[in-house]
Amino acid sequence: MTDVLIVVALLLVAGAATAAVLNRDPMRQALVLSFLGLALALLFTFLQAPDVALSQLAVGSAVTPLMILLTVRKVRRRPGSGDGVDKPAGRER
Amino acid sequence: MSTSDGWLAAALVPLLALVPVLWRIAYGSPGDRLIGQNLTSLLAGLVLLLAAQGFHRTSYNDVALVVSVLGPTGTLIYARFLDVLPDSRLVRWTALVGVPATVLPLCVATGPGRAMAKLLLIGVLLIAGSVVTSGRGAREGVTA
Amino acid sequence: MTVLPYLVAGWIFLIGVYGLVTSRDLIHAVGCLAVTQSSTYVLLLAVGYRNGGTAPVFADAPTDSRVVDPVVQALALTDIVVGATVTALLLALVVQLRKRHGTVDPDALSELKG
Amino acid sequence: MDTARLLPLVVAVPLLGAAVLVATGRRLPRLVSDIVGCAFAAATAATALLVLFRAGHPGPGGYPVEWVGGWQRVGIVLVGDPLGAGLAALVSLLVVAVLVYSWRYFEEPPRRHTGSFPALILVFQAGMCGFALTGDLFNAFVFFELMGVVAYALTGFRVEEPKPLQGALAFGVVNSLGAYVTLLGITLLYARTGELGFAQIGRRLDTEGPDGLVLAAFVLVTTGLLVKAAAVPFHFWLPDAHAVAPTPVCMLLSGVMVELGVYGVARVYWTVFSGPGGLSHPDFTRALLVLGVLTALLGAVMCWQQRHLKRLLAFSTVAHTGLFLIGVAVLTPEGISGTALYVLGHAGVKAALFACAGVLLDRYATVDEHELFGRARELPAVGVLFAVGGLALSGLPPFGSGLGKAAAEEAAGHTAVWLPALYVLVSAVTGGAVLRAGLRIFAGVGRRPRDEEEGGPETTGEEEPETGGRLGRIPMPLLAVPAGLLAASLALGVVPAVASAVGRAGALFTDTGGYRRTVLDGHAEAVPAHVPPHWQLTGILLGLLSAALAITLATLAVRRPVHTGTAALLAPVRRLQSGHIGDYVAWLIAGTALLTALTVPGVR
Amino acid sequence: MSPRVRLWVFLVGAAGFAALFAAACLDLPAFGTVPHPYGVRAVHAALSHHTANVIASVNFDLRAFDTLGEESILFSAVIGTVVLLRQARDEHRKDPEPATVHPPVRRFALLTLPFALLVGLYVIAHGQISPGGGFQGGVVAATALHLLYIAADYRALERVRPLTLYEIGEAAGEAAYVITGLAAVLAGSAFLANVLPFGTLATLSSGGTAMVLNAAVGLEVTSGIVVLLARFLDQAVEIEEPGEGGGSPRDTRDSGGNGDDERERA
Repeated sequence: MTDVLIVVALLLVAGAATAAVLNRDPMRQALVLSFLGLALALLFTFLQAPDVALSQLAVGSAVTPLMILLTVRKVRRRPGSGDGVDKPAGRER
Repeated sequence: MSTSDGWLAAALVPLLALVPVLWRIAYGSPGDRLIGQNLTSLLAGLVLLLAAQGFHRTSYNDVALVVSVLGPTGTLIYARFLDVLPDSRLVRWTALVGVPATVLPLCVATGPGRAMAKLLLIGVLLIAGSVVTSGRGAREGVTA
Repeated sequence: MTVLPYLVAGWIFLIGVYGLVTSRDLIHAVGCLAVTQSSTYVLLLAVGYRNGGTAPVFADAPTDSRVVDPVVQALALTDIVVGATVTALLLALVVQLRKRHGTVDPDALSELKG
Repeated sequence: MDTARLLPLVVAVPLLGAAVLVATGRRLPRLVSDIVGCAFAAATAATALLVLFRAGHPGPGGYPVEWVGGWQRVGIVLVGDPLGAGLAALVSLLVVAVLVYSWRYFEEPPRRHTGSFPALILVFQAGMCGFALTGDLFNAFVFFELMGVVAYALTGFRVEEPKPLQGALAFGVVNSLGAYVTLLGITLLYARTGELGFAQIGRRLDTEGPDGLVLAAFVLVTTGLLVKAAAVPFHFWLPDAHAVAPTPVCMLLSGVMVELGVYGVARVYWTVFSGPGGLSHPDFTRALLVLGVLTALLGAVMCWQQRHLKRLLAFSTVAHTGLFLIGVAVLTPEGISGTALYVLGHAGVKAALFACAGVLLDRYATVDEHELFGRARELPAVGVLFAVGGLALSGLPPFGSGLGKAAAEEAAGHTAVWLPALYVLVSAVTGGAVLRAGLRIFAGVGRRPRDEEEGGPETTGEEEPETGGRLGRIPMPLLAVPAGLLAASLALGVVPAVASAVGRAGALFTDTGGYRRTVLDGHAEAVPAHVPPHWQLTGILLGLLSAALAITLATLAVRRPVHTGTAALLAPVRRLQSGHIGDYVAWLIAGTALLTALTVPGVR
Repeated sequence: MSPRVRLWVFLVGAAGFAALFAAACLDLPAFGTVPHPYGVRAVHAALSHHTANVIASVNFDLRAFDTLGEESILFSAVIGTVVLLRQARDEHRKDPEPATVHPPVRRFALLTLPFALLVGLYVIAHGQISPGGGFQGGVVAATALHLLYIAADYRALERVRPLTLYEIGEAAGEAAYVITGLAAVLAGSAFLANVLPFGTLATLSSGGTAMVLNAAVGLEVTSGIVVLLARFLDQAVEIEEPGEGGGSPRDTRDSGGNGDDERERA
């Protein structure tokens, strides 16, 4: 029975990883990444590694996506600067 | 099939339910994705509780405890950044039906003691987290 | 089943690298790097698993139970910390890069050539 | 106290220093935090030198070996063999030089972050020393990442500039990816052997024959190390990062960090894979020789084409790394000891050259060869140092770099007769490029180069000075440090004790069985027969030839500037260096496949 | 390179990599079958030091040197992020607008906050007995603190978060780790040797120095992650670039990067 759980979790992880890569909008990617974090935590629990699962849970499903979200917010805050190129804020050249 | 296999087979149910949730997170609208995120932590909590029992390891419940704390926190943070907190009956009913249906049999199997108190605590946290983060009317509140 | 976990680790690695190669957004690229790294956790823990084994945590298990390999778990823990910190540092660079270049599209970065 | 006990302290002392600086740095005045930083770095250097001395005069148990935490065979082992301890000492001494150099540098440290820069440098020191001393594969990965993380942060230190950020990001992504590839390889080795120590893995591997798993583990582990060593095609990040990092950081990156990658390849091969269960010697030689030759040639060609001074120096590091890889590839004690001496000499010379470039940057706010044309006539002292550095880089006797080059090319000549010619050519071209830039900048010789002669987009040398404003008078440390480094490089070539110690180190390094017995069984080993690097007539003549060639090339280039024809011919090569992270990652994976293809005949 | 060429270079490389990796997998021992000598030795070693959680024992005792490196990576990444995300000379700060929060969300967050902190501490404290430890618990505790950001707004979070203290806490954690190691040397043993009494298996005070190191890591990780997230929040919420509209600049001359100090003094 454990093997079945492991296989399902493995496939879930592989699917989540693929989805995280194919979602090219970082905001969407952050959500998929936190799903990936949880799926990995489940897989690690089935592999009898609760310590690693806890770490992965804390880092993968909370801290990393949060940092990505904050970065996206910083990067997108300027109006009309979705993903295009506009004037750099650096020194004038 | 031994009893431990039974618990693990039960864990398979919420685990498989995560598959459509992944689809929803990856390809849904912002509201859908948030519901998906909410459901993920709820279902993962249930999987972890059932698996801990299936492996006969009460110490694995710590993982579920952390999920029940970080899950709703994550959802609320996302709600803040995506500016949505959709009203989701699906989440509410999954929590209100799924959590007791999982936790109560587990309590029976564990018997009274510290482990049972922890189980009940995790159950309460999962329900409270899911209900608050899927609450009706919360929508206007967090968007500010 | 005998090789599936290893192959899944390989798949995660390659799909993550694919994302890095084709990325049009540096934040997305950093996310892909995190995906790539998760392949190392999967491989590490898969290597240390033993059928019928339980976690080598003897608080609620007899000390003579059959256990999985604790060393790979410790390594994976270290690895996860490394991954989180690298992600933080790279994202900090992306934030500043956006300010100075006005873009997070790797195709539009042209300061260093030749 | 047993000297072996000191081994972990080489890592612990700088870390403690960094923690002290961060905890108190916000309140400390600049001067105090600089002094504290220097004190901790110097204490580490003293410890490392003590270990090195003991490694040179071993007691009954051979060179110092320490199991951290006293966990014999269960924990992590640190090994103070002469080469590893020597590298740790080199790192520490260079860090002291860099901290002294930056004493008057960064005139305006970020407010309320006074201690950050020296603290990061100290952690960098700890990471590099740990990597040089460890005898455990996973521990090596940890220190590999540690030096990486610090280096990314240091490279992007000047956040007000666009270029450093881009360079640091490419550096971070490519190096992290390399580290993950290495970790996959380490995991494969663990799956096979169930061990993590170099010596233990090696012994277990030798109980079975080589197969696909061992080959894959070798390729994966080596890939990450080659990324750090900037071998072709993993090298793209190096010029981008080294050209834009703050000058004191460049001195460390080019001087020792890249070389530690080469050291890692050699160490892992000799201790883990060189036995019957690993990768056969001809296969290893073939793979590394091909990569080394490619790296040396590409580095030299690109180096010659640059006008951004720091980028020019960065490409010369790529070229020299190629030569170091060749020295490792020939798999003889003489190759190792020659290369080790070459690395020592090169570290001093390259750091001195970067230090001179830093002076120019701070005075003129540019390191562009064309823009600086003749402007630095007022700095004759810097000019002399720069010219001496260029000559030493080309392998002029009796510099340490010259002796190292002579010994390494002699060793390489036993493997393939044309390899010495490559050594001469590459060091002449890189030295010539430096001299050309020196002639133009400090002497204003020849015609002022016109910009439109160069085709295509390229990196020019406009930068913000790293000090508060442009420098008026050159502060003492900015001159004393390069002068001291060059003097040290000279001393390496003329003090015979150095050469004999390096020879011994090379012999012990290549003695696989001896290493395993010393680490695991605590046996003292006799030093195998070896020939220490020494001046021979051919070596002296070839060194003089390279220097003469370098001078000729430089003079020719200054007299009659670039032919448009050759520039156009080389344009595709230059375009590969695109600054695009996706490109670099694609090359990294392709490089892994290339390395596989080069080693695959190893499976029997 | 054009995207198409880049993709081809990648595909060729990936094919090679896949072949290599697949070949290696086929030579690997089948999943879940072979015990590793090192793992077996580690279990014995952990039990000999009365540490119930073997993973904690490997991390904080057998391979404590790895963890020293790992904590230094975190330490330097935090310094690096602080330096990289400092307020540049040409930027200014703006007070974020206060947020209005829906009452149930606020109540939930405020109720969960102390509880989540407690969970974090519990996970840290039980590191050598049950799954968890300084790192996991530290991250939970640090994340929990950010519930305040949800419950109220950024200013509320800033008020309870004296960043200077956390930065010192991070350095203190790192220093405590190194000093514990050095103390063993002074006691005449090897660096990071476990020189304290081992206690009784599966109790809070078991494991000797593993317990101390675990606590040091907990301190460092909690403080480090708080500082890390604070820097990103600062950038996302407060720091404005030149030319960025909206809000009134608070102090255009401030160039140090840390608004908390000013606020503390004010």
